[in-house]
Amino acid sequence: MDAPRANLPPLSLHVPEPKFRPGDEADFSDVDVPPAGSARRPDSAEPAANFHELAYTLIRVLDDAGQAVGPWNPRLDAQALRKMLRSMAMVRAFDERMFRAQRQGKTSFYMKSTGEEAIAVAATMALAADDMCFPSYRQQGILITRGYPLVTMMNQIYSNKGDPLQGRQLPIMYSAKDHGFFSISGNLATQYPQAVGWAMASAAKGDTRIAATWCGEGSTAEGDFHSALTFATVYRAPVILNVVNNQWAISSFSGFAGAEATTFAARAVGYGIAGLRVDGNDALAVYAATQWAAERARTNQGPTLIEHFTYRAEGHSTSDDPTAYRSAGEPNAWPLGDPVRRLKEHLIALGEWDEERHAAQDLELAEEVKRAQKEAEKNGILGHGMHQPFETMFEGVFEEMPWHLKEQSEQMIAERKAAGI
Amino acid sequence: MDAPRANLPPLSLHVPEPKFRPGDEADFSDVDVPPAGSARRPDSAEPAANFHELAYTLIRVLDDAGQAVGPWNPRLDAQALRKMLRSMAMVRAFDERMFRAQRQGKTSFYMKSTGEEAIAVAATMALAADDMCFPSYRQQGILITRGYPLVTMMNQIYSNKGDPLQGRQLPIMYSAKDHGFFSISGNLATQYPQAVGWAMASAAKGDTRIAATWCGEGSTAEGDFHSALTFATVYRAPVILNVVNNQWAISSFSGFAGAEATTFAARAVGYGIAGLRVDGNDALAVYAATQWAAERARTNQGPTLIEHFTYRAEGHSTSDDPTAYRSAGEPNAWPLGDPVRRLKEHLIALGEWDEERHAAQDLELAEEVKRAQKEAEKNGILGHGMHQPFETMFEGVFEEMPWHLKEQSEQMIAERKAAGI
Amino acid sequence: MSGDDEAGATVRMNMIQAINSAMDVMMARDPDVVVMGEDVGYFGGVFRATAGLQAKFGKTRVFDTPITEIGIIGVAIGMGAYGLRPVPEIQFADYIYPALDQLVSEAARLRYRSAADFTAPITVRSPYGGGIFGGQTHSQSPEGIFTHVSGIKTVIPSTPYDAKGLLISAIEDNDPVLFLEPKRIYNGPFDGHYDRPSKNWSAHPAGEVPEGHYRVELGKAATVRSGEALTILCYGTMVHVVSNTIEELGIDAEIIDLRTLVPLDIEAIETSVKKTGRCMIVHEATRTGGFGAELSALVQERCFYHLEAPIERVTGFDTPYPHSLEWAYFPGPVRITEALKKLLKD
Amino acid sequence: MSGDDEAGATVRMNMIQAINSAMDVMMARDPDVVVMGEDVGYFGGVFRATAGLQAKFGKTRVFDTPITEIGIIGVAIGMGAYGLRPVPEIQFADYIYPALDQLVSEAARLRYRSAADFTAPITVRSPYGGGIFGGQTHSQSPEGIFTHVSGIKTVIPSTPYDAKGLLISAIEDNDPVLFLEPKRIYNGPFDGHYDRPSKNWSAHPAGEVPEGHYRVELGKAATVRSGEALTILCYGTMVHVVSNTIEELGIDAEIIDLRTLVPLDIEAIETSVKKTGRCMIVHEATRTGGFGAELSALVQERCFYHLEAPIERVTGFDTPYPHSLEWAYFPGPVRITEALKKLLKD
Ligand SMILES: Cc1ncc(C[n+]2csc(CCOP(=O)(O)OP(=O)(O)O)c2C)c(N)n1
Ligand SMILES: Cc1ncc(C[n+]2csc(CCOP(=O)(O)OP(=O)(O)O)c2C)c(N)n1
Ligand SMILES: [Mg+2]
Ligand SMILES: [Mg+2]
Repeated sequence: MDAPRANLPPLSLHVPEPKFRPGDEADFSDVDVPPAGSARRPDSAEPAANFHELAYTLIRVLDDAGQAVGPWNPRLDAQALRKMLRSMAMVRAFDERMFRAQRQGKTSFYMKSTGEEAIAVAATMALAADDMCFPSYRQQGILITRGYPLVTMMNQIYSNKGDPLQGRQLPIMYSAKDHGFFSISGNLATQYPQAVGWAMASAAKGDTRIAATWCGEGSTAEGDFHSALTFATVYRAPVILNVVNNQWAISSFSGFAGAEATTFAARAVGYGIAGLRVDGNDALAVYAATQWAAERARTNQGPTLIEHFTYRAEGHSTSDDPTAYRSAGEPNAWPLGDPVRRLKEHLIALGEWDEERHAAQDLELAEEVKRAQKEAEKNGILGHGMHQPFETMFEGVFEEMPWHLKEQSEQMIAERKAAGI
Repeated sequence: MDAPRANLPPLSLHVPEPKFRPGDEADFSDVDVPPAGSARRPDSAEPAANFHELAYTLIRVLDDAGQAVGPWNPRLDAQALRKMLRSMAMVRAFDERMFRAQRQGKTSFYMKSTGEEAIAVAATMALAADDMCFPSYRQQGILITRGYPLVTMMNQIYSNKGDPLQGRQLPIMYSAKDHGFFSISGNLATQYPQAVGWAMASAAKGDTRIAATWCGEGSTAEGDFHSALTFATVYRAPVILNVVNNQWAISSFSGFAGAEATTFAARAVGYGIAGLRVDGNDALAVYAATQWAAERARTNQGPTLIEHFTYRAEGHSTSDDPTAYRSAGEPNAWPLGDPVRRLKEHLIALGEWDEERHAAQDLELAEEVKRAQKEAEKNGILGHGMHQPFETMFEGVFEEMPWHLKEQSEQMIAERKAAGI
Repeated sequence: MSGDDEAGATVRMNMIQAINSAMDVMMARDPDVVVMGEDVGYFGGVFRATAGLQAKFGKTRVFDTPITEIGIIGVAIGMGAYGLRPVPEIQFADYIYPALDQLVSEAARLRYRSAADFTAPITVRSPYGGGIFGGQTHSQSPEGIFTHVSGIKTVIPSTPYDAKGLLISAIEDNDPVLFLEPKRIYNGPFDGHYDRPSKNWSAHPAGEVPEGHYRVELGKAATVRSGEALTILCYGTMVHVVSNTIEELGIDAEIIDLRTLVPLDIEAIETSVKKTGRCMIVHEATRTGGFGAELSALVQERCFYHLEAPIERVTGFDTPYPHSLEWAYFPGPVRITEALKKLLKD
Repeated sequence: MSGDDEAGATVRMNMIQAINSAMDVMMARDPDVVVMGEDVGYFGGVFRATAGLQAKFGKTRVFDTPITEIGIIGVAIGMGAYGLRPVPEIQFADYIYPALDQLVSEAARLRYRSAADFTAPITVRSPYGGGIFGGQTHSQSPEGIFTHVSGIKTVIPSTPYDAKGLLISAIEDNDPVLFLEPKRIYNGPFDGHYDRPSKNWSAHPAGEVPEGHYRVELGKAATVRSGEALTILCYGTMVHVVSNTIEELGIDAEIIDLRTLVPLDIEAIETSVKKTGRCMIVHEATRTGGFGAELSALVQERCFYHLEAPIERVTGFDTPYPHSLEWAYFPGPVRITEALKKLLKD
């Protein structure tokens, strides 16, 4: 290496650093939170170039007093709001229980979506029941909102005899085509171009169904994200591209995905795609943005990217302890609050809900989850013998089993027999 | 597949289509060409968010009368301008000759850069001699500007005994570390993250050298492009990211890379990176933008993406016949003209050049190229026996040759001997 | 072989035309078949394999794509999940690597991980192999990477007839298929002598191709020549190089064209090697960890007591494909001849 | 093995600590060594392999990266071209596929295609293999894909001592090295009995590791146990599973821990198999086209006349890694025992 030229200042490498580390007091007062209702709502047919500013603000509907305000207010009736609240609370109850099940050794792995319940639940409510979702691992809210049986989810988590995926997948990597829920992959962001492809197919066929996909802000760095946005803009695919910016990717803060320089909604601007930045803890804002994007997609105006600004309130997964790398005070200091609480307060402000009913519902949901768990455990828990028959391991690699898998299957059975197990 | 819901209009797939196909008359009157001198020139230390508009305009210096105007005028002295012109004309002469050599069967492949000479030549002149370039296959102008021997380039093209790459690479896939020219890859866009990595290393070491990289607009769709921009923005890497938008990627027009929805410079906006859109046929604009970006990089302000708007005046390569897919009239109808002619006219307008000198220079350059070709052909042409010794095939896979390559090498020699060849 | 009423009259085709015809036939029969890839639309592909298809079937069924192999395969998987039957082209097999994650972690795993809730019935076509002075990045034979991956089939034709019949079977197959096309023999069977005039398919019996629909079953090898002296396992371009060399040397070899690598026709291999007692494997891909290694392992596991000499592998060397030394690299007649001498010496 | 004055005192380390120590030692010796990857910085890696390094060497030498494996490898190559010696981590080997093009078309080819004008002296670390209930995408063993690629070395340690010495050699090597870490044995040697209490490295002689600098040479296998009855070729976790099974069965096997797959220690293999006349190959990766196929092919090519029985492969099955049936999938004691019976039966 040559010595630096004396007449020029040396270069230096910028390595991002989050504001708070363990031991620091978390202070989010510099986070810019625009007032609810302040973002304009363009017509869903407007060209994306006309509303770049929506990629740099926060679309918010629920104000601090629990009122729904401004042009993005979806004006849902109380029944819909209560269903939304119930689904979100159910996600939380489910997460709590399954997290505990993992800690009790009943399965190998679990991932909560605490603090992010609005993003999956409200979006799902704004979609048609037959629109196809390509989620990441943190949108269990889609299944719950669409009424997928809790017991079946748990069977998958336990990899037991009742698991529709035959114990083949890591817990929470659900697949439920009849509920419009694509098979979750362990590899980040691969679902993004797949969602775009599904949407392109739907468009090519003159169908009316659209696709929606989700990935974390950390996952936006993958090449798949870029391919997806490129295909989406080129063919004006009827797809909603959700980026869940919960500010953490395991131990890496969002600065390592580029958050220091701009928003994630701004990525859309780079492709000429409609981009919205939404308060992800405001269920009504999530609903409204999704509804707008769905309308845009369904009228052949093409894709929308929605950044949901939120906060991962708990660890990345059961394998993670977030206090090792971030301030323990962050979850509470986080200014956009708890999505369940905010929606609850809105319903209360509307006179359509009260604390007692909420507490009763929480109890009821906990009971429902517990009942489902008992039911699921009848089918077995991981590693306790009540798994799928061994031969199933060789099925489904291909539609028809080729000779080499048949041989391997027979070999396995023979070997186990010979060994007396 | 379900039938489309009757109450919703059917979706349809948008598949881009270029404006002209063979037989059509090319008419570019709808291409927006802002007047030279109209784009503002921010301070190179200004935050990228302050000049988004520069990603959507065209930075132009040379006006229709051959005058250099506006804030981006780099005010080069006549000597520098003449060197620039000479290098560009040399690239063209070299391309002509080597294209013909391929047609004469002297090698397997060649790629011209006709119409794009300014992009490589002017940028190189704006860089320091020891800045590292990570080019695509259409920046032979870098080597020529930096004085790399024509004979050596030709030796590479002929894969002959004098080829520094020992006949291992496809023609034009040069490598010349001592001229700050990274080994060209056949795989598109892979050089993009590599350039960012080199720049990051330079920054980490407190060096003063920066990196520059080039790829075609078609190649921006690759995942590597996105990884590169993500790393570049995160670590504020001292790198210049050039996108050569020559509007064609083999037979695919730029709409298949996303040009219908926005510019390629706009990609920068999506990452919060400085983005400039430049008249790529205006050598002074290319120089000025590169100089600005280099200053930005050298003062730790981070990366700049420059879209060079140009036109691929000839076929993709010797394997391609563009009249099969685009209007034969396009190259002439193209409104930004010929970069060599435009720079020549500027020098003439300055009183620093004239048509006679230009014609004489063209002759002289053609002679120089011809002389170099004769020299190179002494070392052999492809497929005519004067190649590297056979054993060299096994060298350089690893620093030290492992046993299996030694065995294979010995085997080859023994087999050829046994066969009497 | 054909076994199909709809095969129709036969005409002369080269391999490109046969491949084109397979897509043409399938697009006409099945509205869910779509063709996509870099330059495959208006232009009809850099090797012209998709010529005329866009004009015939329209832009929503035959379209150019952005240059992102991740996207091409990822989008095809999504289309497959919707219910289409995409036939994406990767322009050169050397450019399949950017898409590897979508192929391996997604296409190949989707049926298994979702217990058949979703599948990826895609056929990835890609020209592969050397012999055209394409340099390191237009010459590779990556089949050995994919044959190691559970959940994807790998098919390699050696004649126009097989190319069409196999491609139709691949498109109709409900699993992802990698369909590698030996570009050196697109226009004619290559005998391995690069310095002799090239032949075209017009004189070859398998250049006679039905115009309509027929299948060549996946997973079935073809015995190109019956013989007693040894068994030669090969596929793609090498089938012709081997056949010609054997003919020139007058050796009574049994030549097996594998046609499908996964699933493999193990029965054909086993039967032949047990008969001949000797086995040679020929492929163009690099040697270490190539598909020849698997073939060698299988043969010795299954025919151990029948083998009279070590199994010989004749393969590309373990180097990148060197541009100027292409013909020294290529496992051609010289190398096959020497290997035969060794294998037959006692 | 060490042959180095700077090895210093030995201490007890598990494999993670040994790997951490290798990077620590190399970073202290060579200012050009940098460590990068997802979560490797402040947090020290999801397996803690890089714990403490950022605090010690600073953020410009140890840093977290965006989640793009293309970028991690591409950037590392660029840094290598500058003159650094990057040690990128891919969080799980299952996530190496997105980076395959940068590894295969770039890192592995750079020296060759540029005639050594540029090189890629990078060491890609990645935890691999199953046995931790990681499901299909945290359990794979992709070494067979890379051993087929010319220009990249593949190294797999089986003990803390070797892990450190090999990693140091890999970092010092001027070619790209894929360094696969058998995550199942990070904390202790696994005997293959998942239902017995797990052991740690404290009782194992190779858990005794010098604190300083020493090398274990790349390309050299280790004979874990000398024997006469047969030769067993293995690496990574399988070394311990095999050793334990052999001990339990009381078989006089010669066990060879390959340690480096490319370049392979062919001499050690050949000498051993010629002595024992029988050979078994054990790996966790899927069978078809796995590295075992290459080993089998090489052994039969070189030891044909010494072999008394067919070479046996004991490998992962040709399916994705099934979450709940992990222990039926894993090539553990049961399967090794049955294969031994077959191999030794006459
Ligand atoms: C291709 C790939 N690389 C790395 C990983 C390991 N990994 C799993 S989750 C994760 C973090 C993802 O963060 P983000 O996208 O922000 O989603 P979040 O967990 O916050 O919902 C990483 C690095 C992976 N699963 N796949
Ligand atoms: C990974 C990869 N995919 C595909 C190709 C084949 N290919 C070579 S050049 C080219 C077009 C590139 O167009 P563009 O980026 O616009 O550059 P230009 O040729 O116009 O300079 C294609 C598709 C390749 N070389 N590498
Ligand atoms: Mg996140
Ligand atoms: Mg182009």
